[in-house]
Amino acid sequence: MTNSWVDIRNANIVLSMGGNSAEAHPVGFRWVMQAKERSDAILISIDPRYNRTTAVADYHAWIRTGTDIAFLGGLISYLIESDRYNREYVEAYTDAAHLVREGFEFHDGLFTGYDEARHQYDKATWNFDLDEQGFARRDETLQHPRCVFQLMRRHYSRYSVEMVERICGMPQAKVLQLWDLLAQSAAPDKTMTILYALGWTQHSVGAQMIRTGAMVQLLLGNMGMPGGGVNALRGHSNIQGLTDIGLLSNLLTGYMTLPAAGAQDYRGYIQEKVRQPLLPNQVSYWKYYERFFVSTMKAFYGDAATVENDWCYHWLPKLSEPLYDVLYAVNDMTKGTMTGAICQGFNILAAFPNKAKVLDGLSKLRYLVIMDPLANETGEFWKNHGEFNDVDPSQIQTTVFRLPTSCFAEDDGSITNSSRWLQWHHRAVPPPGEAKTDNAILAGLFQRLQKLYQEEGGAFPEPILNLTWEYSDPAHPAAAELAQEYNGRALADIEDQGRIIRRKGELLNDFGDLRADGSTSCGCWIYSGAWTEQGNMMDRRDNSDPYDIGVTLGWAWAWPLNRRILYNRASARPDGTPWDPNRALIWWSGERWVGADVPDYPIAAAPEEDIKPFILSESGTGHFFASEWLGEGPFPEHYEPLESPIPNNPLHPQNPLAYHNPVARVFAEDRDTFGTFEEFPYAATTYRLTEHFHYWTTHVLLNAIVQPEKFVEIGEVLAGELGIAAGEKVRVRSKRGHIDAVAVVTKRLRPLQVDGRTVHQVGIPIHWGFTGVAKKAHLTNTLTPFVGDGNTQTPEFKSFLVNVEKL
Amino acid sequence: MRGDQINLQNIIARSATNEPSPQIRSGGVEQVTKLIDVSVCIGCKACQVACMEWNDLRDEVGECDGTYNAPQDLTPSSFEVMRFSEYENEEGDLEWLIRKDNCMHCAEPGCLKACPSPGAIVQYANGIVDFNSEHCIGCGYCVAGCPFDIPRISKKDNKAYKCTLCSDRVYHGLEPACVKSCPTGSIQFGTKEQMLDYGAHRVGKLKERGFDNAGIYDPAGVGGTHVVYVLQHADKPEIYSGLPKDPHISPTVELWKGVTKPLMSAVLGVSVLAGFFHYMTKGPKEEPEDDPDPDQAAAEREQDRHDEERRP
Amino acid sequence: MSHSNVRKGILRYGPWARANHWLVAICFVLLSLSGLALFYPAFFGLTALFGGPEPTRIVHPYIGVFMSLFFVIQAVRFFRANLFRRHDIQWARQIGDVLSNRDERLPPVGQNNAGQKLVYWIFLATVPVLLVTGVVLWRPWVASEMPIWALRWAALIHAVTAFVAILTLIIHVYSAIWVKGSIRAMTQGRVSPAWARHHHPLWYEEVMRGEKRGDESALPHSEPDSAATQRNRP
Amino acid sequence: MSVRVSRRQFLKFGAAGLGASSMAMMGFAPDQALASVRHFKLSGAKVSRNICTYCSVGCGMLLYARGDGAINSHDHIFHVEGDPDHPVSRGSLCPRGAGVLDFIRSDSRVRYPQVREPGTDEWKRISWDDALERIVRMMKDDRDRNFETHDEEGHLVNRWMTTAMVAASACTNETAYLTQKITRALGILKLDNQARV
Repeated sequence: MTNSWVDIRNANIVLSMGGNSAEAHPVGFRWVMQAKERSDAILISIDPRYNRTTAVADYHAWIRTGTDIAFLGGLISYLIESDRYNREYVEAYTDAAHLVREGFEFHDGLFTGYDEARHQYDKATWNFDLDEQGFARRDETLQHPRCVFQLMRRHYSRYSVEMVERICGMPQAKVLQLWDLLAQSAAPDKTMTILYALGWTQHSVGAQMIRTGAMVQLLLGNMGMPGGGVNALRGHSNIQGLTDIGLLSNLLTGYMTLPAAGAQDYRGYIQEKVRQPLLPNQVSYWKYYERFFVSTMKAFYGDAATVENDWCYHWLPKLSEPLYDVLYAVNDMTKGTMTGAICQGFNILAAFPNKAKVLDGLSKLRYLVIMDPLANETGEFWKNHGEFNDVDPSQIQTTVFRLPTSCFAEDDGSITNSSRWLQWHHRAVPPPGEAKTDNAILAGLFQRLQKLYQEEGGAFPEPILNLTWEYSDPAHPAAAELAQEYNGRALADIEDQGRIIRRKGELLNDFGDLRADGSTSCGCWIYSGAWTEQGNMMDRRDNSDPYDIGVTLGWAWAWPLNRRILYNRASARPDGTPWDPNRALIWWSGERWVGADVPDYPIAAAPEEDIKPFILSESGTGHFFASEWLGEGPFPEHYEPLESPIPNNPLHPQNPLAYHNPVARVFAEDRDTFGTFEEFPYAATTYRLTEHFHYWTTHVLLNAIVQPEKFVEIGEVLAGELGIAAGEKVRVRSKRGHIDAVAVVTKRLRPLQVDGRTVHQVGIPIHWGFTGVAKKAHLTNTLTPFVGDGNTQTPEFKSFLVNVEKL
Repeated sequence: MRGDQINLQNIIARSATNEPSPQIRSGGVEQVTKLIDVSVCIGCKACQVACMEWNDLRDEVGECDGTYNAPQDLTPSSFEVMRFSEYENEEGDLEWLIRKDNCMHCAEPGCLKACPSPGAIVQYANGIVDFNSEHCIGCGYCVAGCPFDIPRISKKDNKAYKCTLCSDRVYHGLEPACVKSCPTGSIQFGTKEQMLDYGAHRVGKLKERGFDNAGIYDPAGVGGTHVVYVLQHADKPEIYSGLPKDPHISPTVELWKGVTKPLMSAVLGVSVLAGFFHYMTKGPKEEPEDDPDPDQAAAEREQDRHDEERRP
Repeated sequence: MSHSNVRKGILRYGPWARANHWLVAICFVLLSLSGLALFYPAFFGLTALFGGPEPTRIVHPYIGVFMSLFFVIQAVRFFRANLFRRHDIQWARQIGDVLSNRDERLPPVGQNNAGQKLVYWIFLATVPVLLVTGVVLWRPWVASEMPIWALRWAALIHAVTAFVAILTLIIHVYSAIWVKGSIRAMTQGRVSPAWARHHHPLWYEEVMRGEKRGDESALPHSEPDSAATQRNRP
Repeated sequence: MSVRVSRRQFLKFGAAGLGASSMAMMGFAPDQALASVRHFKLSGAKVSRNICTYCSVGCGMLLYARGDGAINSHDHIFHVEGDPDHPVSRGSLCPRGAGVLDFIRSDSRVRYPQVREPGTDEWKRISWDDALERIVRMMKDDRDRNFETHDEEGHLVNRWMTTAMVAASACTNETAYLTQKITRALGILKLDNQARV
């Protein structure tokens, strides 16, 4: 989230799209209801289903799954053409005025540089037109044909209301009504917040859907505003934290990236990562990349990391692919090129698409280690659970270890919520039986490995032998010790303008203290400040909100630097006065920035200095033009889901290459696992229910009671055609398999008119499996397609094709 | 602190008790009320789970009946359930009306009126109507008495159960479990006065948003309730999964537990008295003297012999 | 009183009739007690007789069913003796004389007078109603399957009917106490001829004429003339 | 009046003396009424603050445990409710959070290390030492056999591609950090988390 849960109450318009906030985050949703209550905000729900959010929405529309870019692209065009955007904001705070390099074009659904064989783009031309000093050229009038604003305008001019109706299946009148409502937040004293979740993420064009939302917010001047922002509600309790700490194939901590195989030289790697400003006197905070990197390597390898050995740069594994995500790993497993896997609290059999393929992959492993509090499906993939998991154990040669872990109630530590708050929690009781904390298990494994490498030697033992391990109980690193390690320490006295600001051994105050010379150690730079000399900032409990704007700086700690609303400089006009006096967040006092939040900005930089608010980006501006950051192109374009209920992309009916996302990742092995709409006529989407959490709560009696059995949602019209009555059993098939479930026949799903055809949508909750206390069921992911988004490789759980038959 | 309210002095009504309970100290006691704002409810069932968790109830793991209702109805182990109904309004727009169904804690409780076991059902001065399972005899009269079809008789122990409005929490100055858990603030708790004020405010807001018939559901037929609803369509409560439009204690029950009780008892008493006094005034019908006539006597003896012979 | 020359008196109720009557009577009393206990708070204490409130609730319907069975037998047994005759109407008209003990003015009646017959018919009417409504209300067996409106009506009807029945019972019992010699009839079975002649002249004469045995009407299926044939042996 | 009459009636039916006892029955002591309020189950419980383990709203939780931490006392959680001080949740919980007690105490909680041997159909209980020794041996054998120091183009890559690790979305940042350290030290690149699902 760019903003925070409580901040939602400051919005005038709440757009719930690509998510079902009431269903998935009921307590966070309280602040939507507060917005309605306090400031008479309107809630708009746009979803394939009339869902729990819609139940309390003021306006709603059915939309075909996977077509959000069309709706939002049309909105962008509508806002520009009807001149209903925040012009002052766009000029001052965005890249609208930047000129784009000659040669960049968009033609019949593809941007310049597409390589059909590799399904990749050569992004050379996707960049700004730079002047001699390497600064981007701008046309402040926004009139230049090559300026981002005009390119964007041209790009989305194709998204007419007629086109949106054809693609989304939303009647024009409804589209125009919603656009008009959304456009109201262009006024400086009106803000709109966008609440989205996996309903945008889990598409082959997921990342671009989210970008389109962000572009709308930039146009309307809602980024950085209280009650504004683009808010990823996020799924799991600490998924924000795991991502911050970089538990992804290509990441180090704090969103630093691991080197690619090509980056054979440390300097080159740093050069590439260090981002110099694209406009004069901008912050471009990534220019300090080396400070973050070196401090992290010092945290990892301590004294072994020296300037001479490039801080152990070459000890880091290097990538030959953009990502080695789970889909990639599973695909390798099925090819038999993998030996083992460690699943730490991750039920991949249930959670990943095409269960049959995941099952096949796991069956080809030599060993599988499960660390989990619960006896989940993945741990028992080898066990025959009748029709729900029909395998022959004698044919599966995988050795499976199941290690019992503690759960949240039995462990200390911090987790990061989607508002980026690091909140500390306290162990209440010991874990059951012989269960241990994850830390103890990881330590147990690592120390034994280390011992073996000391005794026997082995492949490249240096990193293992030199990994820092300064924990008072080496067998059980304490949460407090680890927190202090990622917060960072001074390894020598740190000076700033000649005076010592940190003594050797002291905890760092924030990442401003970091040095690139090895005199600081910091495990995760963005978390620097979480545990300082003042103590554990994550355990603070002051919930006071002195400015009554929903900012509680004394509660826990938020990264970066305890800022609660990112880009909050943009909540004030260029001259430093708030856009909306009733929504003042920070403002220029005359000598510094003051207000309710910690300024996300150089504290003493006067407005005249024209330092732009988005200090992480190279030009300090919000970006309509994504340059080479995303795979599909600088401007989001609508592409059909890999399994689409219509025969072509109405925007480019003639170009088969532009039917689906041209850079979506599909493994050769899976090409024939995709169905067509002739065979599987109905558009399906999967989702969570409020009564359940993924596959955990099927083990929780209380939740099993209030939502006991697997069901699928079918519209009354379709049910009528198929002769299905509510409560009857149905079988849902996709090209990859079938599930059986009870039919919930509802008015809340309606057939949509899409490009001249009637499209029925089927809703399939993901919950219920073959373990636990709820009714046993097939795993929903038996049905879903094995395809990755063009940037994040997120599976397309939200749009695929199925057929439905009555049992 | 509300805890002071619940003692014998503050039980203002007990089932099957003619004598009034001590009332004198109920004067200053707050009338507590739970308000359920249906227009804010997302049907997440947090209240349902919190209720089971707090009250140490675990219902059966049932089945999906083709709706979101689970469990489908109140049970001895489900003091409340959410009832979902898909309603198409006059404009043809779809509304998903979700109602939390539980005991309404009537000011004039039909269950209490019908209950034959003294103290099995009590009404506190704060308005809570509570079942005391210790005294419940499992006759099920409360089921017949309740205008809202709330009480359920357990097959395990043949006792009646229903929502207590968490009288144990309220006793200790806490809000009911469902109220505390409610994520969206659809369930509120306070004095009846506060809740009616808040309800009126909410109704105003709803009218601003075009719900002209929004209103508070606090049915007078049962003397008002200590659980009140805010409805978008207060003119049609029945569309909320059959919320009764004008609930009141059934006339049959009124008759049965009303006038008939004392009347019949009195008549029975009077009839006995009448007998007694008749006996005193008119005296008995004495055994008549035997007839001295010898033939007659002989005939009788003969008759007796006959009888004797015939006796097996 | 002395019956020096009457060793036994006239047999009015045979042993089976008496046993049957008292079975029904005891059940009825228990039902009244337990019923009243659950009906009106003031009577709740009666539940102590049955081992507490819940046992009372449990035992009441079983006694009810038990009683109903024997009541059927009794009803059949006493059926003929309780058919209304012309003279009964006259007797009923003079109820004032009956209550004032001016028996000499009363028209002669048969084995049962109008009052006794009325009692018979009232019980015949109320018991089945009580049985049916009682079953509807029976927990845990039946009531849980019944619609609430049925429970409500059953409860009301059961109460009112029981009231009528108990009232009748009170009159019945009082009459027995009031008319000396009656209790003996139902306890020992026999009445003095004088009693018979005084209270039930027609019946007395029938018996004297040997046309029938005194307790005949208390024997089911007894042929009208069986007594006569039996007496015609040497 | 009806009470008195009714008693006469009992006498008629020979239930003499019942009256007195029945009056006793009808009288009731205050405790009967008080009993209708359930015992307050939180009295004396040990409270710990926590953050909900399910979604990313991060609601505050109060965990109520029996036992005072004495050496002989095996504390266990018997109730969970929302933390009213928490600025986001303000005491409320969703149905998952409200039911988390049954997660903590779920019958599905694994209680001791187990192994499933190749081709078999059952779990076998083993000791922690056996489990960890065996796992580490398999890991090291695989790493030593398949560690890549250079890729096809001869680039120095130092990676271990044949064992994957997926990390827990519910574990703490501290555990996550330890996981990051260890996996990278081992050269694991196939590392992922639930960010996508």
